[in-house]
Amino acid sequence: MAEFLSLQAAVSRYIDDGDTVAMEGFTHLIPFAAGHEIIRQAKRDLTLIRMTPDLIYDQLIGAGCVRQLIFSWGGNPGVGSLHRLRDAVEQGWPNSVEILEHSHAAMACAYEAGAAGLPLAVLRGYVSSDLPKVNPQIKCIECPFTGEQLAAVPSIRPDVAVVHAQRADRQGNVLIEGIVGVQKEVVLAAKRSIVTVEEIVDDLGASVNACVLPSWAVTAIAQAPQGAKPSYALGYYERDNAFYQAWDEIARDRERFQAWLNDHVLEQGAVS
Amino acid sequence: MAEFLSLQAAVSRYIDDGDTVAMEGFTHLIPFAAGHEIIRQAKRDLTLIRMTPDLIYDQLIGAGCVRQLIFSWGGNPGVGSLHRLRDAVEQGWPNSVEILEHSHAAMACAYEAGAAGLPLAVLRGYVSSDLPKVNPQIKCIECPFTGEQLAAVPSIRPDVAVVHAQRADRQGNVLIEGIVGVQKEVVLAAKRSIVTVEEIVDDLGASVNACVLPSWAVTAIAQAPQGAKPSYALGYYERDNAFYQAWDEIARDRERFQAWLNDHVLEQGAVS
Amino acid sequence: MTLEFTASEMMSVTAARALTNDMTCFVGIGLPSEAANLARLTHAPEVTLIYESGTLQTKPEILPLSIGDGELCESALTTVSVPEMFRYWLQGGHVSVGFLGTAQIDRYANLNTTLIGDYRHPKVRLPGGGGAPEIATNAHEVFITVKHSKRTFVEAVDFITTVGFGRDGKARDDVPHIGRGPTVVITDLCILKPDPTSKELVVTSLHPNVSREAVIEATGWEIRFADSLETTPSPSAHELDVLRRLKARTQAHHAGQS
Amino acid sequence: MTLEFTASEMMSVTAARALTNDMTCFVGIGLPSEAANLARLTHAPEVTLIYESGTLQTKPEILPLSIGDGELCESALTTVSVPEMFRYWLQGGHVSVGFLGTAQIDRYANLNTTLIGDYRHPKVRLPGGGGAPEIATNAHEVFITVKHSKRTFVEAVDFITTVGFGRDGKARDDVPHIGRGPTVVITDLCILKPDPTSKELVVTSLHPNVSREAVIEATGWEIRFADSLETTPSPSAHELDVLRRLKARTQAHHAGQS
Repeated sequence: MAEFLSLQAAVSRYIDDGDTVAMEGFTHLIPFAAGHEIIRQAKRDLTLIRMTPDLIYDQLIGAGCVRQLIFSWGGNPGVGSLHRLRDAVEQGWPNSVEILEHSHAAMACAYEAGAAGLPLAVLRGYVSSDLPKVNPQIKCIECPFTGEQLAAVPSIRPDVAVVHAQRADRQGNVLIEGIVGVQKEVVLAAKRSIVTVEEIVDDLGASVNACVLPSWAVTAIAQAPQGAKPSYALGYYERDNAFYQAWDEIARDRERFQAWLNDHVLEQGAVS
Repeated sequence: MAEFLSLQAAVSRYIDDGDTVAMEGFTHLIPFAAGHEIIRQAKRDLTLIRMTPDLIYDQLIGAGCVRQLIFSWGGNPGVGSLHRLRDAVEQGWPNSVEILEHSHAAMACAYEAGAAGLPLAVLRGYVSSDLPKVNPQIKCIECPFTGEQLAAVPSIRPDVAVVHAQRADRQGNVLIEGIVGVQKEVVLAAKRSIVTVEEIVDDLGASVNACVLPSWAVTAIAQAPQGAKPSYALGYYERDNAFYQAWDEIARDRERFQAWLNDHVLEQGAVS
Repeated sequence: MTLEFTASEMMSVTAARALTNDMTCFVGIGLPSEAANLARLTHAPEVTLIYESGTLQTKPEILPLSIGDGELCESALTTVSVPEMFRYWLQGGHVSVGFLGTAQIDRYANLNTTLIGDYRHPKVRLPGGGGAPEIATNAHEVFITVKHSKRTFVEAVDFITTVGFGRDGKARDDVPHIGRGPTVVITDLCILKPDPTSKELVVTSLHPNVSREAVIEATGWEIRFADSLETTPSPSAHELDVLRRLKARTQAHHAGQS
Repeated sequence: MTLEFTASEMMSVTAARALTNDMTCFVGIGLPSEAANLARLTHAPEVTLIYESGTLQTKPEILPLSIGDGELCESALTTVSVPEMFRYWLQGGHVSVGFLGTAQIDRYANLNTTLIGDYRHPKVRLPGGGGAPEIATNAHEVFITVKHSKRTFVEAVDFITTVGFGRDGKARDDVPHIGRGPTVVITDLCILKPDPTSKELVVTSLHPNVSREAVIEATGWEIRFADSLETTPSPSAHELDVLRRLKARTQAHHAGQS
């Protein structure tokens, strides 16, 4: 059964230095509050997995939490580069970060396979792409029925999954609505999971085939209102597109980034 | 875009003798009306695929439409045997039917792989079972990352998928709610699809992550109110468990079965 | 005061007692479903029941006749697709107990629900594997409940639909990512468990008023009894009352319509 | 009367015209998204737009800044998980057109969105592949829209993130279950199409007031022109009006908050 904890306690108890951590949310429901708590607790040497690293990973990388990044699209959507990611990869600041790069289709399949308890995902992918030349994780298998060569990637089975959701009920069942991304998959694929939620309610109000994570499939739940900002939570608040645009300037400069990190993350308390 | 047709026209136009047809609905939403229309049109030499053959396939087999059956559980749920299936397999009446037998997990994965456009499904299955000894479709592959041996089965890509759903809107988008089974998968995996619906409405009333088949993913839609009886349609009518129990007696005897078929199928018109 | 109860009731109550609140149980239709819901309505109100139709954490008021009755869906936390059920929830490792029935079971707890006789020319054709082959290997452990008879308890099953411990008791040895397999078999006569080493099924508890001879008579191999053979506790009045009301509700419901 | 329009507007309008009502289009963010929604708001109101965030048949009133803005979900027929999107809808063969942008494109329509320079020591690190590698092979055909410049149109891309026709134009030959690949490239100067045999990109239409020299100047290889070179029709007043209002709505929306 899911444990209700403060975000501080959940991050402290379930994320260790050196862990492989997947914080997901495909544009929607990105777990920023949890990311900031990881920065405040100065976790180190993390291997981070995420299809779209986004600002949350730019911040974690700039704060020095990260050793390796597995991803498939690393930008500030609609704006430009992730400058902290580029600074780490290109200049080794604040530390060098190794990257392992996939396509979205392969990572989506790898999460699906992880949730399905399989060691590999099979897809019709990477045909004539150079990505397999630079990512040794990409192999191929032959279909025993047709002889077709198909791409194979290892499934994703992180130590910890971190996601944000709209709400949990008091038994610890979690509802995710709207763009559900790979959130169900990452929670089921991970050894442990932390779910932050906008609110805790008596009744989820879930429709019959809603995306619900049962309490027994979740490790810890922490209430973190507005915990996905500046991304958004359908039914609660909209995406702060202006902040995404402003981030470009903040992140371009190491000192400006550090000042922002101090003011907006390090000197803030945990949300709950 | 889906075409709105009468059930008679849809079956006539899209199901040919010799086709591989998958009529799905996991206990819920079993497309009986469509099955009866296939019987009335005297389709022959069909290869039928279905996880749980149920009464609908017992009727099609007894009516002589079927040459081969691919399935994973062939019984009258909670009641007993499918006597028409047994009579065909054991006595060759009215014609012999070849069976190809899987487990539910393998068939569910094979539908999933079919929808995903893959030639094979990979699962951790059939360990130490005798099923692979009698079903040459079951092979194995080696994971290139871990060396683990995993089961592989060919994906299911039928000529025609037939399913029943609660409703379609006037643009031909289809809503399926409740026990959704493998209905989305079979429609996406098939070359052509026929969807019967309880009603056609202005607005589907679908929740944000509902199981909706867009019009452009469906071939034909036919209105068939109560088209899933004696199975059920959530929100419309309940399962007629008494009929399932009564079927045992009807189907035990060839003559009694034929009389039932005459009275309840052959001498009835199409539903629409 | 002595309560009257049937051997079937004894079996259901004993099977129900095997489940606890912290289990996530993938429930087979028939006897397992009866036992699992009895557990939920008595000592294990928090036990999580999953049916292969996709219904997660379901709480039916009446026993489903089929694995996908509307009752299962309407009382579930949520309902997922069947591929998701088998891939994410079962194969993904989230099921602690698979609760199965069977037509035949053998000395090494292998199950046959495919046929009696030869595959190509069966004497009796049974429904087939359904969810059982992968429930038996992907659930952390397996409970089996089945009526005890010589036709059912055979030396070696005609066909291994669903593996217990294989023909030699070693089928799970060194297989990666496989569950522990059958840990208990509950019949209308007794409780059997696999020997820790040989994996042969051994009687560990006799139900009240059942003799060793009755079990020997109903078993198709030379059945062994545990050194410390126990007597299964009788059903309580509450258990019997809940079971009987559940079955009455169910029968009344399924007889309706048509 | 002559309408005034920018080269960017010319590009968006021309790209939009490539889409028709009967297409199911998997839309990349940025220029493709602008063109696809312009098509939907003008001549192709029934065109089906799909974004990789899982939104099926979406009809945003404003252009999304990211691939998963709330607007996409709220205006969609339904929203599926990202694995389902890539497995069932794209790989399953239900996408007729993949509409992509790029950072670099070469003579054989290969796309690079990974990096400029060497992989281990890049001069410029770009975002990476995202959905494009499999959109380009699993969609029935691919449209590309990108601004024309010598930096973008290179003889051979530094890195093939997403295959057009490979280094030699033959990458799709004899590959099973692969789409036709890029069938049109729309820039702010012209329209290019692959030569039916060699698969080399050839200019088939020049936008109004664009000279051959301007295209030659902006292309990093010796660009060929079709024998029957056309002139692209100018945007209509209606197209320009709809495009400008769409962009104004979008800008006003994204500037809000923070």
